[in-house]
Amino acid sequence: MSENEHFDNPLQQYRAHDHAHEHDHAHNGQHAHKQEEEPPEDPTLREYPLDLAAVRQKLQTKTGKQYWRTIEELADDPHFENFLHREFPRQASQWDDSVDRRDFLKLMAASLALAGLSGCGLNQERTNIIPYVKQPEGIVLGRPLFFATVMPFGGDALGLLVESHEGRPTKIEGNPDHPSSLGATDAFAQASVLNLYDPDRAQTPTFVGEIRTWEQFVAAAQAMGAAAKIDGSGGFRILTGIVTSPIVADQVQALLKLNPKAKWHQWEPAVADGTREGAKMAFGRYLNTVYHVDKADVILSLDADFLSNGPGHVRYMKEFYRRRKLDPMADRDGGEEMNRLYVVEPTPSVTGASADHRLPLKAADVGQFARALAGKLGLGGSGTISPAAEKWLNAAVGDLQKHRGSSLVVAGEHQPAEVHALAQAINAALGNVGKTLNYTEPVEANPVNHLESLRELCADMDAGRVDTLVIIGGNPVYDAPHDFDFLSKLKKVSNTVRLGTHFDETSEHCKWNIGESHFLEAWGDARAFDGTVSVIQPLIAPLYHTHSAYEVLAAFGDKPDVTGYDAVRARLQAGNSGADFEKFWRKTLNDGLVANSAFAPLSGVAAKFSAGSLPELKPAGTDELEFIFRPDPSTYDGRFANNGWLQELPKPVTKLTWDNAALVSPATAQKLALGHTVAARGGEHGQIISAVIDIALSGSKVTAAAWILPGQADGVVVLPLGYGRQKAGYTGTNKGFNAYAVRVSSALWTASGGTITKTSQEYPLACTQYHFNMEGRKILSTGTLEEYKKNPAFAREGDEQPPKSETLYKEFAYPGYAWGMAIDLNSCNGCNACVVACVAENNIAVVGKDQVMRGREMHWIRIDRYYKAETPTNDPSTDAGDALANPETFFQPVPCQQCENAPCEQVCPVGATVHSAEGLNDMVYNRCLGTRYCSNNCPYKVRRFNFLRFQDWETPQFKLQRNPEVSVRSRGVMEKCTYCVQRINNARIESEKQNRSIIDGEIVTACEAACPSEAIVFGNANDPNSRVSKLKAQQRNYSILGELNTRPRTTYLAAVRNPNSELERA
Amino acid sequence: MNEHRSQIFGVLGEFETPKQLIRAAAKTRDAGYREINAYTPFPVEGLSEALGLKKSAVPLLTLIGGLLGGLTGFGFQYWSAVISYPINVGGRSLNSWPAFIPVTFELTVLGASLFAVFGMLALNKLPEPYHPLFNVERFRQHASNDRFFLCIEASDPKFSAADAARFLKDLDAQNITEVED
Amino acid sequence: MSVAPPPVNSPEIERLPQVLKPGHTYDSVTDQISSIVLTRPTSMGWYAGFAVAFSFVMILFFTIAYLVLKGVGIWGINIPIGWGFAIVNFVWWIGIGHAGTLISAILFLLNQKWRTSINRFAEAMTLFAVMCAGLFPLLHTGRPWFAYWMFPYPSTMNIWPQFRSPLIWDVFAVSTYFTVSLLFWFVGLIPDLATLRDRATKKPLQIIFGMLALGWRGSAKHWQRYQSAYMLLAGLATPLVLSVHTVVSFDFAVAIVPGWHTTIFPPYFVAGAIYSGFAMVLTIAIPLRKYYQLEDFITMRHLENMAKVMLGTGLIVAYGYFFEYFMAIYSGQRYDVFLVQQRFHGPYNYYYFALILCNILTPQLLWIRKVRTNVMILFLMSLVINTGMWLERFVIVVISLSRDFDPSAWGRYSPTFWDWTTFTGTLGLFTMLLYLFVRALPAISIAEMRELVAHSSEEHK
Amino acid sequence: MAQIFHRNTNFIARVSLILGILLAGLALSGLLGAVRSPFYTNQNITRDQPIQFSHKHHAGDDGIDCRFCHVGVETSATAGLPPTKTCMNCHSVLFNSSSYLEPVRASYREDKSIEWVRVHRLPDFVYFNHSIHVAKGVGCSTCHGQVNQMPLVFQASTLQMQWCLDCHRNPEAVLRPHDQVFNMDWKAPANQAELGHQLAMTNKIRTTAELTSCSTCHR
Repeated sequence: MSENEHFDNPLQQYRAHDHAHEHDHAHNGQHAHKQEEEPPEDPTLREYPLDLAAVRQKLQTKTGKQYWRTIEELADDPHFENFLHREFPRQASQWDDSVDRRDFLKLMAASLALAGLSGCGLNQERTNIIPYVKQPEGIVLGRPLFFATVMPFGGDALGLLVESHEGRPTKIEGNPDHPSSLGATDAFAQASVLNLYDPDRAQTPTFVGEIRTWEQFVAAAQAMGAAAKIDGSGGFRILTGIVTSPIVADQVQALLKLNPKAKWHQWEPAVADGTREGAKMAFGRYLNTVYHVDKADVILSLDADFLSNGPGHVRYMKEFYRRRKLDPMADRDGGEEMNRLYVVEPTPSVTGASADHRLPLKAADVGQFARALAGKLGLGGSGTISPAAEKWLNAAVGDLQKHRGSSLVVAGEHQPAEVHALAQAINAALGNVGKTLNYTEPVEANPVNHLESLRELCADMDAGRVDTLVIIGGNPVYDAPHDFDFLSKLKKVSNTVRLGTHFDETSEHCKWNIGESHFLEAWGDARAFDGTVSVIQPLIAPLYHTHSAYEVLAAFGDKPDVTGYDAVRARLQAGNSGADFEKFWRKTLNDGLVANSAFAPLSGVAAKFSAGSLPELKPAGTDELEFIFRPDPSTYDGRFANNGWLQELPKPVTKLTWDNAALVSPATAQKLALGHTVAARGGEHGQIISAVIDIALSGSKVTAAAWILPGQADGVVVLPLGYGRQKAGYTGTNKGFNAYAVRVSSALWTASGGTITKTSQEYPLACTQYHFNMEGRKILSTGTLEEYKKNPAFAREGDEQPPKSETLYKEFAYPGYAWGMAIDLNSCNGCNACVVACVAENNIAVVGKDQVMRGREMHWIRIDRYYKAETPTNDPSTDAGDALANPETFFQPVPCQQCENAPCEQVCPVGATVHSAEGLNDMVYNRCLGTRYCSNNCPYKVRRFNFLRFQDWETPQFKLQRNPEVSVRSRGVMEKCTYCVQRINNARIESEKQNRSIIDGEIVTACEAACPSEAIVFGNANDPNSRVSKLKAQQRNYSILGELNTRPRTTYLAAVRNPNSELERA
Repeated sequence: MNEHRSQIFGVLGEFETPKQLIRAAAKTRDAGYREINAYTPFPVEGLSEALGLKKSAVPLLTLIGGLLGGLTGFGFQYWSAVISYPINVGGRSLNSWPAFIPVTFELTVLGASLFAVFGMLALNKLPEPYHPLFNVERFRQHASNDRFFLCIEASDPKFSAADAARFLKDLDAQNITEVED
Repeated sequence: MSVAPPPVNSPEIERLPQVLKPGHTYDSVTDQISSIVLTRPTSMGWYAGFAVAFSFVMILFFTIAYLVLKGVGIWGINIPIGWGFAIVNFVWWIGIGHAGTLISAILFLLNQKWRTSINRFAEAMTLFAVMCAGLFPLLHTGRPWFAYWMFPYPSTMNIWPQFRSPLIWDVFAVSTYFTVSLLFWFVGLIPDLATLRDRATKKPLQIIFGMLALGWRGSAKHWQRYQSAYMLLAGLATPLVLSVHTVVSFDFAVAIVPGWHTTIFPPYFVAGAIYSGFAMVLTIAIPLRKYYQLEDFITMRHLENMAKVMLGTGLIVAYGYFFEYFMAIYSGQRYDVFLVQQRFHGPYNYYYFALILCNILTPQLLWIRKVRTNVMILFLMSLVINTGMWLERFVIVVISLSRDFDPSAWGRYSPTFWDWTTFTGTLGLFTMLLYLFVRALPAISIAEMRELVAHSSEEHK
Repeated sequence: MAQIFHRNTNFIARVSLILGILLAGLALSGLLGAVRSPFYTNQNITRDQPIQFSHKHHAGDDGIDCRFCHVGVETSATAGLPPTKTCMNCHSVLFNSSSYLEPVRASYREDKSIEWVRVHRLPDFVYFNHSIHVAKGVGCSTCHGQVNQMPLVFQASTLQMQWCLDCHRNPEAVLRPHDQVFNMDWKAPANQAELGHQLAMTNKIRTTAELTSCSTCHR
């Protein structure tokens, strides 16, 4: 991205001054461009946004054509066309009168409203250009603006820089200044921009299904509030998820002050109480734990997927993998020893895949393991574990003790409280506190035991003690423990108010429904995992009549007309009295966080509990099945069910899309006679037919597809949450099975006593990579640290890449830039952030389950998952399963390799794919004839073909999201990774205008930008000092299938594991 | 034959076997007739010699056509890949001549064949749907089936209808006819 | 009608069945063959057969319409298997298209008399097969309406076709092949058209045939040039035939895909082409001679010779299969070894076994004279071999693509309803054109038949 | 008349044969010509604009610099069309009662955009960037023609790919000194050859290979 003007406030872009882009020459890459200027005084922010009736109507009638960059000049409505090609010149500065947001909204309104009208796209046809009447400043067409904001998620808030084209947020990047992001993002954050444009969103307040205005709601809310106050019986209840937002918390407290008996309940289905209660158990109070993964030499994870899940995981991932870059040059912390990770877990996780030693144990046995560990460290207590595990444990303990103060034990959030308590105790015993982890005040505004909180609410509702229930977000009807029978109890409440993104299972049974604004639409604030406060600043006025949690809560209070914007400012003002507030405010918005608002680490927090004191725990039965619930990697707790990007995203380990499945280990599968058959259509790259099983658990039943997962602990059945939605929207409804149906309060995360019966039915699953066997080919190169130290070039062993001289033809020279990419397999854990980032940046189409099953998904970068296991077969349901009981797992991101001797180019009959002078393997969509010969001839199979019209050219919302810098491919055209050539070109143009060459790091591809582990590095291979050249210079560097002499520009650094020699010998 | 005839094209005689025809043709030529031609339902070996026809020019044309096709073929490929729009295709050098051979070959064959066929037609002055000989009933019925005709044409210097007819009679040709023009 | 030449039967060809049944005169030959076109009434059977073929053509048109409307996604193709039925059928049809020109050209050069009675419809078959084949490269593209980009024309984009691509070679090879075959066929037809012109009784027919005959009147001067042109065409067509399937095989051989990238393809593709071509000639000749009582002209001798050719080419093909396997093993090239093993053990092995059965085992029966001379068996065998050759192309295209370099990208292909309609549709098109041909033009070269009559009468003297 | 065909058929047959071939050739070249003609490229066609704005008057007679209205041209991909307010800068004072300018005032008054008719249009898959061309010394008039002579603007060039390539293959022919870029009347000097060459040096114009790479314009 060549320029990122970084404004305090998007709505203020109109008042930006000319130096807006004099500045952007200076900076490069990710770095936000700070800008000092007049304080924004935006009266309009307080105004109710202009009526979007027209827009809404248009949005509801999804007619119209694709208008963004299309290959063929497809018919577009001329007017609309011009809203896109609309020019946004800078205004001469003497004309400085405040422009209110109306213009902006009108632009939005008009562009949406006009989307549908049809026109003809003939060359002759007359089209119009529609300039502004009064020009909002700051916007320059074709120059994206970047704004800092945060995405609140669970007990965390991820710092973001959001790219905006003419007022449309199109792409999300990480905010380098923000502690939770450090510039990276995860798949959810990348995909969240699509939620904004989700056409199925709740769009207006309704009362028992009838459209109401916000004013009418406010009136009603006031009445309810007043009534509750008068009544005073405490019948007024608020149900939220985890709240880290200070203003929301304050608002709730304010309401509670008004109605002292009223209660605030919290329920977050996918975040366990274990963490909270564990802290309480250990310290007698709720505390927040912050890890310093980069400081830890040895890490033991007790079923903790801390690299891909839970607060701070993006940061932890960065910190963790910075300790696994084997090259001092690449290692920011200067060549420390590589860290070592031990993982004990019931089911393979992203974290487990990176482990140097991994031990599959039933979830319940993890508790035993923790106790045994504590015992070994002399903290008292003991656990019963298998001899094998014992040996494993001894090795781990030895290692931990060797690294007192530089080790770290992390308990999984789905483990019960005592495991967390034990972990705290163990860390204390190992002297890690204050070194590899700290304790701070809780990030949650009001930490409570969510299960108990919900239980209480349900009881009260049942007893008729609740007359007004305000449900903020969440989706309890869908995700509450099913023994609570939330629905029937909800029906007993007379006044129900719901704020929700969609009209979902819960909304259906609430009287008042308010559409919830996306975090890119409304003002707010949130705390990050370490307590850092950030302002959620909107980039766009709400597309529909939606509102934020704060606004809805405020409606019940005494100041219903105080907007989120005021509240946030007011709170910050209170926080920093005096000083130059406006300056502070601007800086806050600009940096995307309130300077040093992170909680100070608490000192002298000692675990006051002894492992011995824990009640005895009987080991889990060996042959009885254990069912565990986990948030799904794609839909999380179900909130992302309607997000096409995530639905089609192959889950990191299983590579399943569009469905969840009950995961079982190969051995268990054999016991239950479950198997896979590879379908004739699509086959290994698309469609696997799996057995359907009936699960009877906790007095309830659910039918699910079974999936055999190598590396899973025997006897464990994983039931991923977040699927089987009944009212999620067009994309998400009726996908997969609903694990909540068998989830009860007594066994929220780990359940036993269930049975599985195989049914006669079969179910086709869309799996993008079923073949995990490398067939002994030189595709992914791995080794151990010892091997690496002995022979750093082990990756090139037996590399038959012929010397450049061996050719009839003379080599082409690349005198200028030579773009290249290096991917460090040692840092990739398959988290998928890059895949979604690529989808968002390059307008990649979602094709749907049926097409994925035919092997036609469109992702430009795929992450291959291989098992390092000597198995002759590729079928986990056979005896080879033994080899697959606990295989080493490796991930390999594969984008277009940009071969210098590209096999694809030579066979294209029309020259639609040829080389650029900078060595890019150009794909010229508008020249492509669609013979698919190039794809056949591509050894890496990274090319993707538009077999049908995959792009959604009707839904106007999706048009708004698309990146105007990238052509939207039409049917019948081949496409593939271009190294984000649009970013390259923009950077080049900027540099050329200044007669300078492009600075290393000035161009960051979408995948590289998103990657939390810095596994992907792009740059100019001709510049010996560029990061990519340095990586390529490493001896671990090799190219896939080098012997084919395709000379890929994308090369890989071999994965190196750091196993414990003691366990090795064992 | 009826009156008010225009001038005639020639005198036509008819034979039953190729052998007879060849013999007759040879004799006629020896007799000094030059503008003579024979008509047979299939190519008859030795006939052209008997008629003293000179070698056909078709092979030469074919050669020219072939060369033309081949040269343009390669020339164009070279021009388009090296001169008109030089671009790096998969690291192959601009003039990847080995890859240009197949098309060159095909175009050679194409050129040659077109020249051969259309050359043949042109030299034969075809198409020629109308011809005086078609005025002769028996010619129409048998020339393309089972009879072999010899025609002494009026354009011959020593031609005279009566003599020609008589001459043919001596060669025991049947159904001797004067062919109206 | 006066004295006919004495009936023919030369001693030296006594042993073999003749290429022309004795007792024929110029007139009888002319009469019997031309009558099919001119005098004989069109039979119910013809109409019935035509109707069936036509309905399949309609299916083809519907499929094409739907295809252009929706895109190639209606077929079973995917990534990695980007080519499916379309290319399989293309190669298959092209292969069939080889017999015609080959028979006319090579056998003509070798002066094989038995060619005369089969070359005409063999050539016609070639043309129709190439038409069917030509459809596929066009239809299988994602955006067929831009297919003209494959031809070098001065575009406003200043871009030219990419001549390193075998697909461009295909375009030139196939179009050249079609043009030359057409010329060859038409030149051969001219004298017969003249005959039809002269024998036709209805004015419109006279005019049509007259125009097509270009005023041919059998002038000796014309015959001289005609023969040299025909001879040259034959000489040109021969290498052309070989080149065409060589080029088609380059589509695969030039690519790097394991199972494609092999030097043995050109020769054994050509052999295979002739193999399937002759099979198809038999498939057509046998019913034809039966139906129109052409046993006099298409004698047992013809059928047997063709059977021998099939046996020969069949053995070459078998050799090809063996060597493909051997080379892979011998080279030790990991991917090729794996690929050839896949043919036996992979998900598509039953296709491969069927292929071996049809193309290698069954034809061995042809060693037996009884089989060679049994019309029914020959007919069935021709069908088996056609199927086998189709399977061969399927094995080459699909198996290779489904198991190439990167195991993570391995996939599978299975044809959809629309794959089948496209294929059967072209079968219909082919048959329909044949029906029209036998009805409208002499299926056997009359002029050359007369030559045979003359010839044998010479021998008799 | 016993013969099927009349004498003349010979002549007719041959002539029609030759004519057929000729016509086919003619039709083809006609087609190729048509796509290069204004009929297809929309060259030299003036459009009816809501206000008959005269560049001749403003840019020519009044000598207003292009950038006064087209402010994006040096910084952005698109040159930019001025907002109504830019017109009003002057016309709130000048001719502020001329009925001719009523649409402008109306637009400003009613806050409704003036809908100009587009004159220059590139296909959507072409990513043209004004700023870089201007920065490298390609003058406005090189592509847009002498707008200062146009009462109503029309498209001066074909805007076809081959036209783009002409320059990208040989930029020296059109390069100007920076101070001349916005000069509408600039004529290539006699020594354009070496001037262009020397400018290409100083402005670091990229090689032809780079300028004619596909991804330079297509993404």
